[in-house]
Amino acid sequence: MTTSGTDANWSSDDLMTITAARALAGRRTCFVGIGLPSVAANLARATTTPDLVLIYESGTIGARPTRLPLSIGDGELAETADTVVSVPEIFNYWLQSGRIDVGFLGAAQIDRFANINSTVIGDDYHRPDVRLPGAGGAPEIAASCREVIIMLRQRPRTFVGSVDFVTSVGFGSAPGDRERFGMRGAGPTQVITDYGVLRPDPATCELVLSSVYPGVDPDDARAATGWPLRIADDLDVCAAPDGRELSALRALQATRPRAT
Amino acid sequence: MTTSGTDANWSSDDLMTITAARALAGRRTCFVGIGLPSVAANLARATTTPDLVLIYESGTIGARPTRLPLSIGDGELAETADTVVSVPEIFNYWLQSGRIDVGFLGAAQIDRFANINSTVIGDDYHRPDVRLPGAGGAPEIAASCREVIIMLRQRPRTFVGSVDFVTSVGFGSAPGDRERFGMRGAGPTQVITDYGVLRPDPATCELVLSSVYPGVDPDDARAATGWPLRIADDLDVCAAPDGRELSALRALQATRPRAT
Amino acid sequence: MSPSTPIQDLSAAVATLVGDGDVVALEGFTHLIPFAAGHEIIRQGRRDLTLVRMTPDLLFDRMIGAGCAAKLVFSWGGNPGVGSLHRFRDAVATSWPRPLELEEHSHAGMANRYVAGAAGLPFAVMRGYRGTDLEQHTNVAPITCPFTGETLTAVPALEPDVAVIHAQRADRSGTVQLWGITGVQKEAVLAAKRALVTVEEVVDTLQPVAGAVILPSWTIDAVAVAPGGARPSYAQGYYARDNAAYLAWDAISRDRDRFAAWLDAVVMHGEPDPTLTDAR
Amino acid sequence: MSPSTPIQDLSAAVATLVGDGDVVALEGFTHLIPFAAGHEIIRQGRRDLTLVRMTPDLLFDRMIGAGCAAKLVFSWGGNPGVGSLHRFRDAVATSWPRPLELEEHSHAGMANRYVAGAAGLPFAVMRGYRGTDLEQHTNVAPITCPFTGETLTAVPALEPDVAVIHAQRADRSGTVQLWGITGVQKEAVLAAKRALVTVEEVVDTLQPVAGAVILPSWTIDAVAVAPGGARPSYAQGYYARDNAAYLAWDAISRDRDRFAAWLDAVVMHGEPDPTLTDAR
Repeated sequence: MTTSGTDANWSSDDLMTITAARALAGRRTCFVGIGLPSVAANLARATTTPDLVLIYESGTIGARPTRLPLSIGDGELAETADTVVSVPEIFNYWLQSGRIDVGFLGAAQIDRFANINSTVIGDDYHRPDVRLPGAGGAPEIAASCREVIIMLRQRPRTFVGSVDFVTSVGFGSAPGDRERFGMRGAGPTQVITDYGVLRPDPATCELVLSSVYPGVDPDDARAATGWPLRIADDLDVCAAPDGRELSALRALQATRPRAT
Repeated sequence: MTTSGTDANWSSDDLMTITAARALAGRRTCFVGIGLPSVAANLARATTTPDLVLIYESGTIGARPTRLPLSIGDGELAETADTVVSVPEIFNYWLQSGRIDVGFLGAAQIDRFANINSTVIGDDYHRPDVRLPGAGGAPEIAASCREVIIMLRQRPRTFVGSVDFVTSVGFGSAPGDRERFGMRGAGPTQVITDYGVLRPDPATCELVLSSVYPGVDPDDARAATGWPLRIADDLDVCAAPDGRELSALRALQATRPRAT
Repeated sequence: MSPSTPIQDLSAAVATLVGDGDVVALEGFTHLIPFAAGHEIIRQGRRDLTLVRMTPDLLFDRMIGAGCAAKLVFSWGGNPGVGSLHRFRDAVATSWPRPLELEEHSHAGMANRYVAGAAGLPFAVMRGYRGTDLEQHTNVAPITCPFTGETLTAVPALEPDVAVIHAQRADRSGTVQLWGITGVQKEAVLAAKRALVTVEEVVDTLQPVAGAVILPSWTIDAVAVAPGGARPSYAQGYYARDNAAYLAWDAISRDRDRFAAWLDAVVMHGEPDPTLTDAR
Repeated sequence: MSPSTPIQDLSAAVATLVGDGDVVALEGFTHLIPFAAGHEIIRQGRRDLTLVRMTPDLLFDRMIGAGCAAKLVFSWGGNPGVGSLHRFRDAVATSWPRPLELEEHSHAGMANRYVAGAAGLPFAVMRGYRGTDLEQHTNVAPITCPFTGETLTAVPALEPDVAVIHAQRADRSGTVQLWGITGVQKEAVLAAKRALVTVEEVVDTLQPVAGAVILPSWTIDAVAVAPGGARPSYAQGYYARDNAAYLAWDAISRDRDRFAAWLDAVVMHGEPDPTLTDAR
């Protein structure tokens, strides 16, 4: 799903980023993971949520980058932040305390209950098929933010029935698991893909396709999913990007360093 | 014992301070309690130990006050320090970690095993004869510094067989108690009074009079003690203040604010 | 939190944020003690408060003497450099003006209790209390290291209803900057359900200062301008500690009638404070 | 600690402080990564190290590829903004150049392990690990709050034999100042038995900088001057991150022979580093 809408000057990746930025409307504070979430969070500052407070695990609070940061420790973040605190402090006082509205995460693999794998692909932890970078800040972002938004392109190998390794808990395997594990945030509320948006069924915590992008056939989204994806009865269609969103996104992308 | 040596221009209080400053020779770092210890630690910087690093519980590390601080939170300490850290940090990273050479404490009451009371005088905690200020930083200074030096004028009411309330542990009631309580510092090595210096008997941890000031009758020190004070076989006599020590002390006292 | 009006009048802010029976932490370790806010709490006649402060200082001596407090949580209750807090001692000894429950800790214990509160943990672990009589008279518990078997001490999180601090300045959005000895103020604000900050001044831009603590506006419910609001303690870069005022308090606070007269004149009726060097 | 000669030559300092088999933490969170010191450890042929770093980054990719490490303790092992660390992945997949034991944590877990080490505690308490598969594959334990009964997670203290960091500057006494993103460097130094700091420069007086961390000389065993010692990462106020070098590393590190040639030329024989923008 990397092609653009039929007659549009935007790709599904663009709409994925724009949809994520829209999802931040009305939020005050966002703990930003590396990669796609950082682009979307900065787009939100340029469009839906100018006063959004960006918090990165490097300890920068209230960063206002004028260009896209290449990593969560970019100097631009420190130089434009309200304050920079130590890494222990950002995790303990700011994240773990539950005071951040939204946690914004990417992933390598996600499952039906929104559990995330960023550790290993394959059945044997000690002899993995693919060794991924590992947990980083994701497990505690997923546990402690008031809600979590996940961005990940939808493919049968990445959207799987059950992840090979639970790096970060979405909903475990059933409602009540988060509470049982002592997690105080509500967990993932949206999984934003290049087909549309999945949301958890409140009764079962299973991810359900609830919105699609203009021109997307829900059956294609189902085919891109490694489990029998349910489609919401009230499936809706996301608005196409408007001119302001697209120009803000293009302006942001133009600031990105080469090596992203 | 507030009178001076017979023909000297110094009081026993002066020698108490000077003896304490001498005791800091060769030490690198000192965690300074309020009151007399602060005077002695600053005298040490002017005499025996110019590079002594003074650390106060207010978070000031490496303070070089040009006048005597009135309290452990004096602005002069912050302005002259290498760095100022938070109160949690000073207690956790700097004191509790056991990296400070000497803890320097005053007290309201001390007992035979160098336990300190700064909480209540009287048998009933809930209806005390005298309500004292309380623990402050003393318990952890006494527990965690590599060694502890205590300064306290010697009187039968303040040097007691057993304190009314153990605010800070010296040696508990027997050798091995400190280890049992998980304290990693060696505990009190000297109790400096206005008669001389008491040191713990290594075999029993009981405080023994090991040095007296010039002109002091050890029996007077014993009479000023609320338990049958043992006098060391090799009791020695502290040197009288020399001119440099006295002039440094007078210079320091001249900087003291009125309300000490 | 009131994002639209972070800068408020002190009396309005206290009225909104501090209620009878609340657990109220007023912090500032020797430096930046929030006297103006504490006096406003006295003026508004708050009662049955649990007052929390590592070093009660003159501020809590006044609030205890004024009858605001049902309970005191603290770690060192003296008049620094002077001696005793007489209203505190009178309350302990004679229950005047009302009984005062005490919960006392060491400084390290209090600091770690705030740390736990700020970090969203129910407790903190430390080396301390063991072997002392404090252990039997306060709210701590032994805890065993699951890796080494060593016994340490757990202290329960402090999560005040309200934290009140004084800072040098804020910007117009309500982001606060304080520097010098910064004590446990960050922890107290982040541990509390609500937070009130008085400041010396509001500025357009917070110029960076070495060693400064920044509290973003979204962590604070109200900022009130109170120049001199830390007197007779001090505000580094603004004014020095009024050591003579601490000494003068000793005489006034020893006597209930003198204290009552001082309280009525200075706190309740806004007359010049005769203990302050500036006012003499 | 060597109070008489805090400022030392880097090779002498590494020779004195880092031994075969040591647990060596090299910290710097994206910023101030101690590349010069790490390269010196490679040059000196240290073996069987337990390498500890939250984000292994290119530095540990090189040290692993060079055969220094028996074990890696970490929390995020990618090439930031680029992709994978190929020497790290090769070591995991094929044990080249030697088997590499892994102990992995979350960032929060690693940070709290350093906090415990710096604070002289055997463990730290946090919310985390529960419900994840990490819990079964690493060294953590459940712990129960004695006040609320809630189950949390204990992580064991990290107490490295040596901590190595890079800072902007030191004064002649060896007191160190670093600013910008300061990561876990203070905790790593205070948790370790020995500490080595490389700096951009030594100055007569450390001018205060907002947000700076100060490590007094008596907490550090050796300071070595290494201008550019954090390249290709960055040193705020001195030079920017060399993003192209991180990208260039991807190609070099994919291939064992290209890696070996790069290592021999640049690290072992001091030839200009072709990955650095400055050198091209």
